[in-house]
Amino acid sequence: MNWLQLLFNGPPGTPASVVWGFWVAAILTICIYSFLYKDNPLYKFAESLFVGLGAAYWLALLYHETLVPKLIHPLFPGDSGDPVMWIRIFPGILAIFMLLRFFPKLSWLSRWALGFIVGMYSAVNITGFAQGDFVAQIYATMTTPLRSGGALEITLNIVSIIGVFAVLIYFFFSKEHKGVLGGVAKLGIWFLMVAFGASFGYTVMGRVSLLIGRMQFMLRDWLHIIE
Amino acid sequence: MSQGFDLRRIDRRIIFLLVLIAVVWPLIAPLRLPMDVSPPVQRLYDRIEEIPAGSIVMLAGDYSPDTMPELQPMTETFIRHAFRNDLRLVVACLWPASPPLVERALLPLAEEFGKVEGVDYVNLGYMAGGTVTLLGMGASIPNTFPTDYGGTPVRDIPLMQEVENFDDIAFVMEVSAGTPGTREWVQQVQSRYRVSLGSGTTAVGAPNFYPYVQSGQLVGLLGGLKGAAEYETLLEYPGDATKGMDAQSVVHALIVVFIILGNIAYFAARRRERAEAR
Amino acid sequence: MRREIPLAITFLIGVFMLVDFFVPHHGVSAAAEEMKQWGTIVIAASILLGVGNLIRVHFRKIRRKSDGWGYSIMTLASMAVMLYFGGPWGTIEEGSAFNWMFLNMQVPLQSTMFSLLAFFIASAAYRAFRLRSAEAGLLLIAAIIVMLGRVPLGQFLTRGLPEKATLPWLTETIMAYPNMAAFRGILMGAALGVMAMGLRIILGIERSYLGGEK
Amino acid sequence: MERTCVALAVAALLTVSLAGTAGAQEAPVEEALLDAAPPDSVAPAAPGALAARDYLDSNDAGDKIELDWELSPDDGEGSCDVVAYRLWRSQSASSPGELVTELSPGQTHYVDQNLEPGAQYYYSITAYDGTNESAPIACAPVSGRVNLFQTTRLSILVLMAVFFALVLIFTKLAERGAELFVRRIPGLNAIEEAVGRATEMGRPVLYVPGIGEIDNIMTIASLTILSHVAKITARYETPLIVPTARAVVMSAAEEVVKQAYAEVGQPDAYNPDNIRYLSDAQFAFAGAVNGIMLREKPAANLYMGAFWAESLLLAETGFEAGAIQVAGTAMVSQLPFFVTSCDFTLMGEELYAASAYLSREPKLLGGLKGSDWMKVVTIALMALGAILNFMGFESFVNWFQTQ
Repeated sequence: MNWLQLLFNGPPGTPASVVWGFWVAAILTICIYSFLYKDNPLYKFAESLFVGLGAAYWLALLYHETLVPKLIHPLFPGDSGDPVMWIRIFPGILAIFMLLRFFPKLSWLSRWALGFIVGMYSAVNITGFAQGDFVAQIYATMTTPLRSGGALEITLNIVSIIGVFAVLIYFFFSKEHKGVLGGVAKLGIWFLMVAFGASFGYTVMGRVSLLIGRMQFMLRDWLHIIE
Repeated sequence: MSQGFDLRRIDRRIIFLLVLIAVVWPLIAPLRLPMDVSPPVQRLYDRIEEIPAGSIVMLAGDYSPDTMPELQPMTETFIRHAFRNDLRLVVACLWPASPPLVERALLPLAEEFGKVEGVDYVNLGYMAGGTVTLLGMGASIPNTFPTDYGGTPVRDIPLMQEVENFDDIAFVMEVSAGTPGTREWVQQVQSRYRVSLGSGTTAVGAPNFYPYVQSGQLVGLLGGLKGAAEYETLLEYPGDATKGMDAQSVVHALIVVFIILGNIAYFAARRRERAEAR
Repeated sequence: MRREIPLAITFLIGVFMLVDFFVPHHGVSAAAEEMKQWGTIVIAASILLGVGNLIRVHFRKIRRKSDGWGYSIMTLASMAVMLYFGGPWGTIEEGSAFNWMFLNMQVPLQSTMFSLLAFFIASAAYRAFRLRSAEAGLLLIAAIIVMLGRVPLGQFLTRGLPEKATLPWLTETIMAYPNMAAFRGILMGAALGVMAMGLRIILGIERSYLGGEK
Repeated sequence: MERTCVALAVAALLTVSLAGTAGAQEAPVEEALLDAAPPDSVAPAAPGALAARDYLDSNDAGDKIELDWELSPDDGEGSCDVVAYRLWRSQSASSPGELVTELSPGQTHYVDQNLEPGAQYYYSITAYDGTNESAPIACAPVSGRVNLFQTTRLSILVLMAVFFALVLIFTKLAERGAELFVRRIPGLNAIEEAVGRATEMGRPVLYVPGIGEIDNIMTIASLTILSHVAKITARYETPLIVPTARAVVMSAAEEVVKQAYAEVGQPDAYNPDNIRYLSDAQFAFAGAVNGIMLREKPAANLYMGAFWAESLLLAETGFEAGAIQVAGTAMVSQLPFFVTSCDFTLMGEELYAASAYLSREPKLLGGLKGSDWMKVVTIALMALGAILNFMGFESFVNWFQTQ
């Protein structure tokens, strides 16, 4: 009796929109889980809803959070008292060029905008990877502590330096993997396999966590079975 | 081949049902297994504890609803940690779905700790651009995020008067589900602008980031729901992550059993086939 | 000219951003900062392009009445409703109808979709993950240690043992040493790959991103 | 105690930020402040020594000055008198100049930005309790130097230059037709064996090019390998089924397969119905491919390209159906599932190497060879650095520190 009260009205003081929200969410959740039995129209319905809502959400956020503050407001400040940022005309033109992709006759202009962002991202990726993933990792490997800490820790540190070398050699393609090189490459595979095992375990953990999260919603927020 | 009961021919749906039971049962009847804390989580916690009260820290929310069960507890616990230690908080997101998710954790906690929007915290919302946005923030956060999530110009926000770029940010907590995420923050912000960076990631991503932990590029790392639960333990405020740990344990055990049983069935069948072939 | 100008833009902006990384002079950094703000705007336009494409695909499906076109109507209709609440005239903040749809429809749909994987992974664990070689064996053993050691169960199973024999310690050791080493190697190799690709794009050697000649 | 201290600081900051903008609001806030802290006429003790220096060790545009000071004895645990530190900046030694900022108690560090490079500044700091200000603590004048190069990033520039030179040299060599040796990737043999088995059994080959877009480099590498596979199946006259998740990838795959069939002189054996677009949606795609596996019973399943979570759905069904499976991807999170459920897996860079090996395209070969030799340079540097560091010679190692 009390439980039915909870199910349809929520705990005292809960606004109706929240309770309704839980119901809608729960029904959609069940629609998706119906896929586990087999592919069916309920699942397809939920999936198509998901695609549409996701696209609309993204559009709205882009407009309110990026285009208005960065482009529309600077060019058309209205009576806010801000000066017009004329320089933003250029990215405005590039943005329009980008959208010309939809018009076959003018779609070649979209390459200008594409050239701009591809050039920028390429350069930014070069410096970012060079500093954060390349030189910083070289430095970190060189400075792996080999003098402080206990014997076990030092051994493990030496093992990890060797591991880095072995993995790099495994991905070396300019010589046949024979003899010493082959041996080191083999060692590289072992390191990779242990890492993939760790990755496997963590991925299982992640997927299971998502299910737990959904069940916490269903059992607590919707059904009020658990605290 | 056809003789007797073949373990390999179990209907998948029976496996699905077993998984469901393994999740639901410990949620209803908790086992309360003990919780240890791993070094990367401990280091993250310790680093945040060192930050003097009043400092400005940043929470970067880069995730979407699909990984919410893992990452929302991290967001909640970090905000709680920051407010408890009287740190002021700036939220910035590179993923469109993040601002409302962070807001959901932020508003109740602000009320609980009596924090004032615009003075103690601000949610700058979402900005497109990924890596380039990060570099823009390195030059100027107000220019990169001209308004907050609600549309208020940042120059009207008292807290933002003290924030020009990462030089004014004592610590960044990056909650990351993918790209752009932890990797981009390390490459573009931590490396380039000397920022103290910690990260909470999905379990799927966590093993990739251990090199950054060893090199000190990340001061600490929360990996998946377990990382979140350890963080909750350190803060002595058990939440959803801690409550999920029993279910997590049972399902992991179930999957280990599946792997072992599956392999036994496989090798038994192979031996049988070989015997038949002979 | 239709290819030369974009290639020139790519080259100039690429070189300029590289210079910005190494040269701290104000003249460079001020211009570079404005460029970065432009980058966010143009990227936003490219996302618009993607969403526009999606709309076009579904319209086409409906027009041609191809397989499952009814679902395409559903997609476009739900998009229209959500945009009605969250468009330029609407509001997206906490408490709005847009926000309600996000929290109660999009959040459960997306998070449930990916939680299906928990079931699939369990089924694959039973039916497909095999010790088919020494390497796969090493992988599965490491996986089992980590799966047990990363949850409270692992601590419970090995309680009372010396610290360095417990599953949590073993797990953290695997993560912090062999796992770290392998991922560092992968990281460095991948970094070289990305850098070589970036170089080819900036120099115009790689131009497949511009699409076919039209 | 600490809580109230910060609350006071916030109230004080509020006064400052509201002052000037809204005169009418000044009074109530001021009153609130008075309620909380009875007025006193005793100024807090001054902060300790202030130090100012050019930011980033002379490695920036010269427009930032970094300041550090010691807390006032009245800050925090003391009598809780300090509600803010006030930082002053002037162009002359005689006047305190303008207020730069107010900082909360507990802070000992600030970076002053957007200054004029090269100009000389005099800084001073005071402790402030809401009404009274301590005596200022000043420091020696300081100026920021303009720099044209970030010297801490020299190591990045040098290593980048070496690497780029290697890549460009090898690319040029490849263009000129030089024999650049790339070892044969074992995975390629596995692919050929799998196709051979399918032919023997008279069953089709299934080739899934991933669900990445056409601009994904894994998809591009996959199409090169697809061309190779198509040539073998064309020779053996074995059906080749290619399901795709992206319309553009489908048309690219059609081109690739058609051309491969033409190249080995079997243009008529090409069957366009076997190159299929199934669905953009991840799980729907996986479901449809699984349907193909169960209905058309391919004897060899090849998964090459960018895969996400659908990887395990595909590999599981393929394993169940008893097909030989060969996978290749650089998606690290999916590799474990392929390794445990496929007969052979091309891991990470092996996928790209296989595509360079097969296509002999100069730009791919140049990148591959350049990376290879850069790895050798890197290993040598790391080994040398680790040894020198162990022996206590740190200057070599420190050159690689970029911060």
